[in-house]
Amino acid sequence: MPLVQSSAAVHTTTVLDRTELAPGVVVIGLHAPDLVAVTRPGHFVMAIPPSGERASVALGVYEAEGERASFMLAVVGSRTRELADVAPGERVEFFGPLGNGFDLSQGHKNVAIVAGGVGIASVLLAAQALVAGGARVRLYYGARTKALLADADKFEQAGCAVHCATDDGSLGFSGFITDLFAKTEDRPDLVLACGPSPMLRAVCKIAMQMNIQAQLSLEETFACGVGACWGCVIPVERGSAQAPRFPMLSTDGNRGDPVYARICREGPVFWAHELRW
Amino acid sequence: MPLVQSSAAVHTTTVLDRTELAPGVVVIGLHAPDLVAVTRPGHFVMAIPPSGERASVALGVYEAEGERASFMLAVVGSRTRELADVAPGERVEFFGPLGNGFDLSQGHKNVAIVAGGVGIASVLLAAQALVAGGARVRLYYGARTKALLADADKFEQAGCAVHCATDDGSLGFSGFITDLFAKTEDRPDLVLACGPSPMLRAVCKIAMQMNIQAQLSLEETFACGVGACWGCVIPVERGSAQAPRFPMLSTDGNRGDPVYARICREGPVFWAHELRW
Amino acid sequence: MTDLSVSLGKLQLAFPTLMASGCYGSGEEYASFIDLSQVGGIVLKSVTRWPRLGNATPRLVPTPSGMLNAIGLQNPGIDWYLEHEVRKFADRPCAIIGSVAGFSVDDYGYITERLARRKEIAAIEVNISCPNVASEGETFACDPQLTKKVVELTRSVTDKPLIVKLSPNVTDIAAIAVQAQDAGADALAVINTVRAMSIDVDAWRPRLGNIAGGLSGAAIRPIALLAVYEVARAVRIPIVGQGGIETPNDALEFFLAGATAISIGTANFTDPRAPLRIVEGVRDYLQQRNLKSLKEITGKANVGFSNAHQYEGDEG
Amino acid sequence: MTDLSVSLGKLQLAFPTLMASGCYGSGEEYASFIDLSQVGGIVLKSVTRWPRLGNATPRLVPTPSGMLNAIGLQNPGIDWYLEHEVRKFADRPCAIIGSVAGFSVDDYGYITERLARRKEIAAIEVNISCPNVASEGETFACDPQLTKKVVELTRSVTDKPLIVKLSPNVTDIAAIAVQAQDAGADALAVINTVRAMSIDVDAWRPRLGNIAGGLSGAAIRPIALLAVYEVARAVRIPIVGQGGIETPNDALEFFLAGATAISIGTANFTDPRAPLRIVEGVRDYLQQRNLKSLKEITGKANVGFSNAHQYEGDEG
Ligand SMILES: Cc1cc2nc3c(=O)[nH]c(=O)nc-3n(C[C@H](O)[C@H](O)[C@H](O)COP(=O)(O)OP(=O)(O)OC[C@H]3O[C@@H](n4cnc5c(N)ncnc54)[C@H](O)[C@@H]3O)c2cc1C
Ligand SMILES: Cc1cc2nc3c(=O)[nH]c(=O)nc-3n(C[C@H](O)[C@H](O)[C@H](O)COP(=O)(O)OP(=O)(O)OC[C@H]3O[C@@H](n4cnc5c(N)ncnc54)[C@H](O)[C@@H]3O)c2cc1C
Ligand SMILES: Cc1cc2nc3c(=O)[nH]c(=O)nc-3n(C[C@H](O)[C@H](O)[C@H](O)COP(=O)(O)O)c2cc1C
Ligand SMILES: Cc1cc2nc3c(=O)[nH]c(=O)nc-3n(C[C@H](O)[C@H](O)[C@H](O)COP(=O)(O)O)c2cc1C
Ligand code: FES
Ligand code: FES
Repeated sequence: MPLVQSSAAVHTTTVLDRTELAPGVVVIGLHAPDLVAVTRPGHFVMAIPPSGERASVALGVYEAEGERASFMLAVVGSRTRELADVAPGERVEFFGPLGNGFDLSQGHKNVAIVAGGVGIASVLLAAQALVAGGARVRLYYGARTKALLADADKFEQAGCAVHCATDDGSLGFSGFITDLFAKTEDRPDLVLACGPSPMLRAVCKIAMQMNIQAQLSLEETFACGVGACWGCVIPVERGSAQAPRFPMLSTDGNRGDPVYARICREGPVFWAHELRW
Repeated sequence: MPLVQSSAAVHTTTVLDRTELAPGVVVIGLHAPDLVAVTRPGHFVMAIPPSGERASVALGVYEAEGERASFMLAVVGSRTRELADVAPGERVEFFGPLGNGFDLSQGHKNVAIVAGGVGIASVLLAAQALVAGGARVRLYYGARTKALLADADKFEQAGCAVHCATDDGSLGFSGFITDLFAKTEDRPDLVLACGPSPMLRAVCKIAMQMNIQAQLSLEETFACGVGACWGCVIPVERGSAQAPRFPMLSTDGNRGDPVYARICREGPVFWAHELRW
Repeated sequence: MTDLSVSLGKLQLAFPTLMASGCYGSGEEYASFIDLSQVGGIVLKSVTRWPRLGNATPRLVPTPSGMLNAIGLQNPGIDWYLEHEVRKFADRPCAIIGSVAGFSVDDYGYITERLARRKEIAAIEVNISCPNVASEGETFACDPQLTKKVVELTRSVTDKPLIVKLSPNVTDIAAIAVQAQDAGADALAVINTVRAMSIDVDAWRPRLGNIAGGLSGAAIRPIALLAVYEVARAVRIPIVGQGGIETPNDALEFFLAGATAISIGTANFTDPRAPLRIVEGVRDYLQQRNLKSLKEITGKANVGFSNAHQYEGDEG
Repeated sequence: MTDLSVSLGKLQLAFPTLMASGCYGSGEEYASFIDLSQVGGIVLKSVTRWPRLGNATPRLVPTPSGMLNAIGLQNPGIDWYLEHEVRKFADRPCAIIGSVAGFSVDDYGYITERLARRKEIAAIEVNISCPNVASEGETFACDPQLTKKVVELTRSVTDKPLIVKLSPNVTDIAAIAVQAQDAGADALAVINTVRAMSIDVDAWRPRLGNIAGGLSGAAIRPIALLAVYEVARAVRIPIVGQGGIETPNDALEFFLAGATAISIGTANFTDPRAPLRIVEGVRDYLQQRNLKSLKEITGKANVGFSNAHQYEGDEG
């Protein structure tokens, strides 16, 4: 099952709008028709911090419609802070779209999407495409607290059923979103997920138990983002669709399974059953 | 002639106002009554860039009245950019006041002040103090272009005669401010100067020729700003008031003249005749 | 026209900019972002005798003005490489420089001989600044005798230009440089990454799977620049300066210190157009000063210790 | 109460924070900004046998996440120092550690003997990472034999605690550390600045009057951390970690790597309160984890090479 390939370039864009969803979470809308034209659900870009003094930052493409694309930023360090500080009219540069997105080609009809925190940014396009293709789509969306769930209505508008959870119980289910998802009696035929690593591992486990296929969008520290440095790897099953097509000693030091694939290039979306983490 | 000693502390202040005088030149007004209480003409502070990721920046104290002190910033690099970007209500921290300021204790009656660029920021307090003490004060103020002369009226309000020069002739005398100053037939009995090194050297020469005493406020790259690292030194005459009071091999490698004084501690204001540069 | 071409021994480069080994894949990864005919050449990821999985994860850690990496030479090994990879390089519009890494002196000779035979490969970079299992964790470039042996052997198996890549993690890099030169190197790459580490204070564990890694990026630029300056004073062969070069100004510092060409690694990660901006800025600089070629500035900050007080100078 | 006291041999420190030599004057310069009873100790600017003017200017250059300095040990010489300076240190509310620098082995013995005799001085830091004119520009800390000789001599002239300050500009810092330990050092300061340079591309000249200088600040933190980690695995005596420590997190990395105490240099220039913030943050960290003292974390990230793939590990 080959995943979607991207067609990338360096983009110089202008900030159209900037919305603070919650303290430290910002959506930046950009005039980026060229990106909109080529980006696919699950793609990401490498955003170049305005001062040019810092390394570029991987960001999922959140919205892409008409001439506007947007990114959702959680301010966690100096690079995301610098990017989140841009004002309308200012310039933002990035290169992309990059990576292999979600594989939505297989006609799944009942899809559950599980998202944690700003992981939500990487699944909206997928939700829209699935609904457009006739699938019934549910979003399970978890965050630390209510304020962070601000953009859930975008999924409702897209035609998804939305189930929320907060760690502090300030909205929806009180607890982890994966606990809520695990309770479902309406078994989906596909799960997509994006969020922190522990959440993805939990999704992976639940999907295995339910015997459903799952696609996970992974996050790691990136350097190049384009597959050039082999810094962002994860163990996958040798011979899987996403394993690199050349010989490698395995992680066991033998010529066996598993081997390392690049998250930025072979991913960031992986089939759960091909991962060996 | 001992120069004025400072009494320093770390100050946490709030931005009151921010004015862009010209592209890349900003005045930041701060609520800083404690600084106003102790600062003297010619003092500087070390401003801590808000992110805390960069080294602190030496800034002359521009205005100091009531509860408000201000700094004038020329944006030349990443640290000055970060500081110039603060908005009213935000916090700015600095330590100071530091250094020895101008010596205005000797009853000079006819004083010429020569300033270049943001060097102007280090001489306003001196102009005000001199006028208050009954001296006749002239300002010779040079900048690259007209827009940079925006704050010259502060000196008029203080009761100074103002003579301007621009490199591009867009306002006042066309050429270097020192050329304008050199033409004066009204010989002052004291010259104060602050600005780029070549300007200070020219002032020094003119003052020697006119046989007038001059005090120069020098700029160098600082590390500590408090006299701890010996990084910011300049050669002065051994035995002068501002020479460090301990043995040093001289710059000639012999036990002779000159020796190194710290600009941040023994200066930043030096008597021109004590410098050996 | 300002001439930006340079030569490293017999290797002619239209531009003085190489893309650093391990940072640029085989160039294909960057082809959609910049016109590869505008870079001098691409140094391929180092290849070893056997396939290598590389190090355990994590392999990357961001640090102030830089980054740590410990990739561990993940690569398919020379057999697969010759059969499947090398032919893809035939139509690259710039010089393609192979990079070889070994775990014994013999490895270097074996891989160099096989790789250098291929017409797609214009020159060989001998990466002796990678670990040497044979001598217990030390790298070849930390030992003048091993440096000499490796370079002599690789020299004996090919006439193609040999660039020997040195490590900064040594007491006296100039002494190693002289060994490499005397053993037959055509040029020297100065420097590889600086050994460093980072610790996760919540997990009480090194952040890199490999514990230690190599520091690259702007943080090491002043260290790399001094290394180039000192090597330039010790050898007669050209130097490829590298370590944190991001802007035209950075590149000019290295040329003035004595580098004939430069390599760009980490800066590509921030912005793939960095190599173009650097070349443009260097060209402007030369034009503004009416300088016809890079030769007119190479090594020109390489002053003697002319300062009167140098005899008592130090870094205290 | 969380115990933040540490000992370096017989030297007891109420806090694990030393103010680094050359960065803190004699403490008087910072007394109006912080309460000096809240720092562990102050390492004085290095003193030499004769008065020194120091290097030509400029002596400072800002670099990415760091700075270069080439002060050149400007100081009044040991005679004036003993007569006029040392008595001023009597009432400092923290430990005062003298720092000695020499240009011959003999210098170290002579200065240490005279300085250590003074009651104001609690311990001596032996700065062997400064230039050694006798051995042609190399520093003592680059040569295991010279390190041994200097430490043996200084050991023979005083019973006060001796901290030997090592240079990172060596192939194998752990080997030098072992020499210093075996020759009688009570503790090791790891690391001094990293040799580096910067060039003014308009003037075609090095930016420092001294050409080369020492890099300090956050840029070198990952380099310093690895040096501490490696030295800690090689010696039994305590280590004073230093190089770019700015935050509690940075300090904790050094403790986990094996440092018993830390020194803070360049961070004071950004914010004189840095030492207080670091102590506060370290205390919070220990309290949150119910740890009673620093001993419980010292060296705890000092894992063996347990990773299964380490055998093929490198920094490529
Ligand atoms: C494929 C991909 C897509 C991504 N999409 C998005 C996106 O759409 N929006 C977005 O905001 N981020 C996204 N990220 C994460 C983002 O790239 C990183 O958070 C960012 O690089 C951090 O840079 P920084 O300099 O601000 O923080 P750093 O200085 O690198 O980190 C600061 C601190 O935050 C911690 N940290 C780092 N990343 C995270 C994190 N993700 N969550 C919590 N703590 C963290 C670090 O451990 C460190 O302690 C994506 C990452 C990948 C690989
Ligand atoms: C006692 C004293 C008082 C000062 N008072 C003021 C003041 O009131 N207002 C003010 O704006 N600055 C003042 N300065 C200068 C100011 O401290 C520096 O300009 C500042 O540190 C630069 O920091 P940066 O990180 O922004 O630039 P950097 O990154 O350090 O420098 C960027 C570029 O600008 C160049 N550069 C550095 N300084 C200057 C300069 N002064 N003029 C032109 N180019 C320069 C550098 O060579 C470099 O190329 C004073 C300096 C001293 C020593
Ligand atoms: C992710 C990464 C991988 C690298 N891999 C190699 C390698 O395989 N062979 C090699 O000789 N150098 C390798 N290097 C070193 C670079 O080629 C270069 O010498 C170094 O990074 C300094 O330059 P920079 O600061 O511009 O990146 C690698 C560097 C990085 C950052
Ligand atoms: C301006 C300056 C002067 C220094 N002078 C000395 C010195 O005289 N003796 C010494 O042993 N170390 C000296 N050092 C090194 C520091 O003590 C410290 O080891 C080094 O700077 C690394 O720590 P940091 O990054 O926290 O500054 C000096 C460092 C700086 C920045
Ligand atoms: S980040 Fe470089 S290969 Fe993925
Ligand atoms: S800047 Fe440190 S002594 Fe002046």
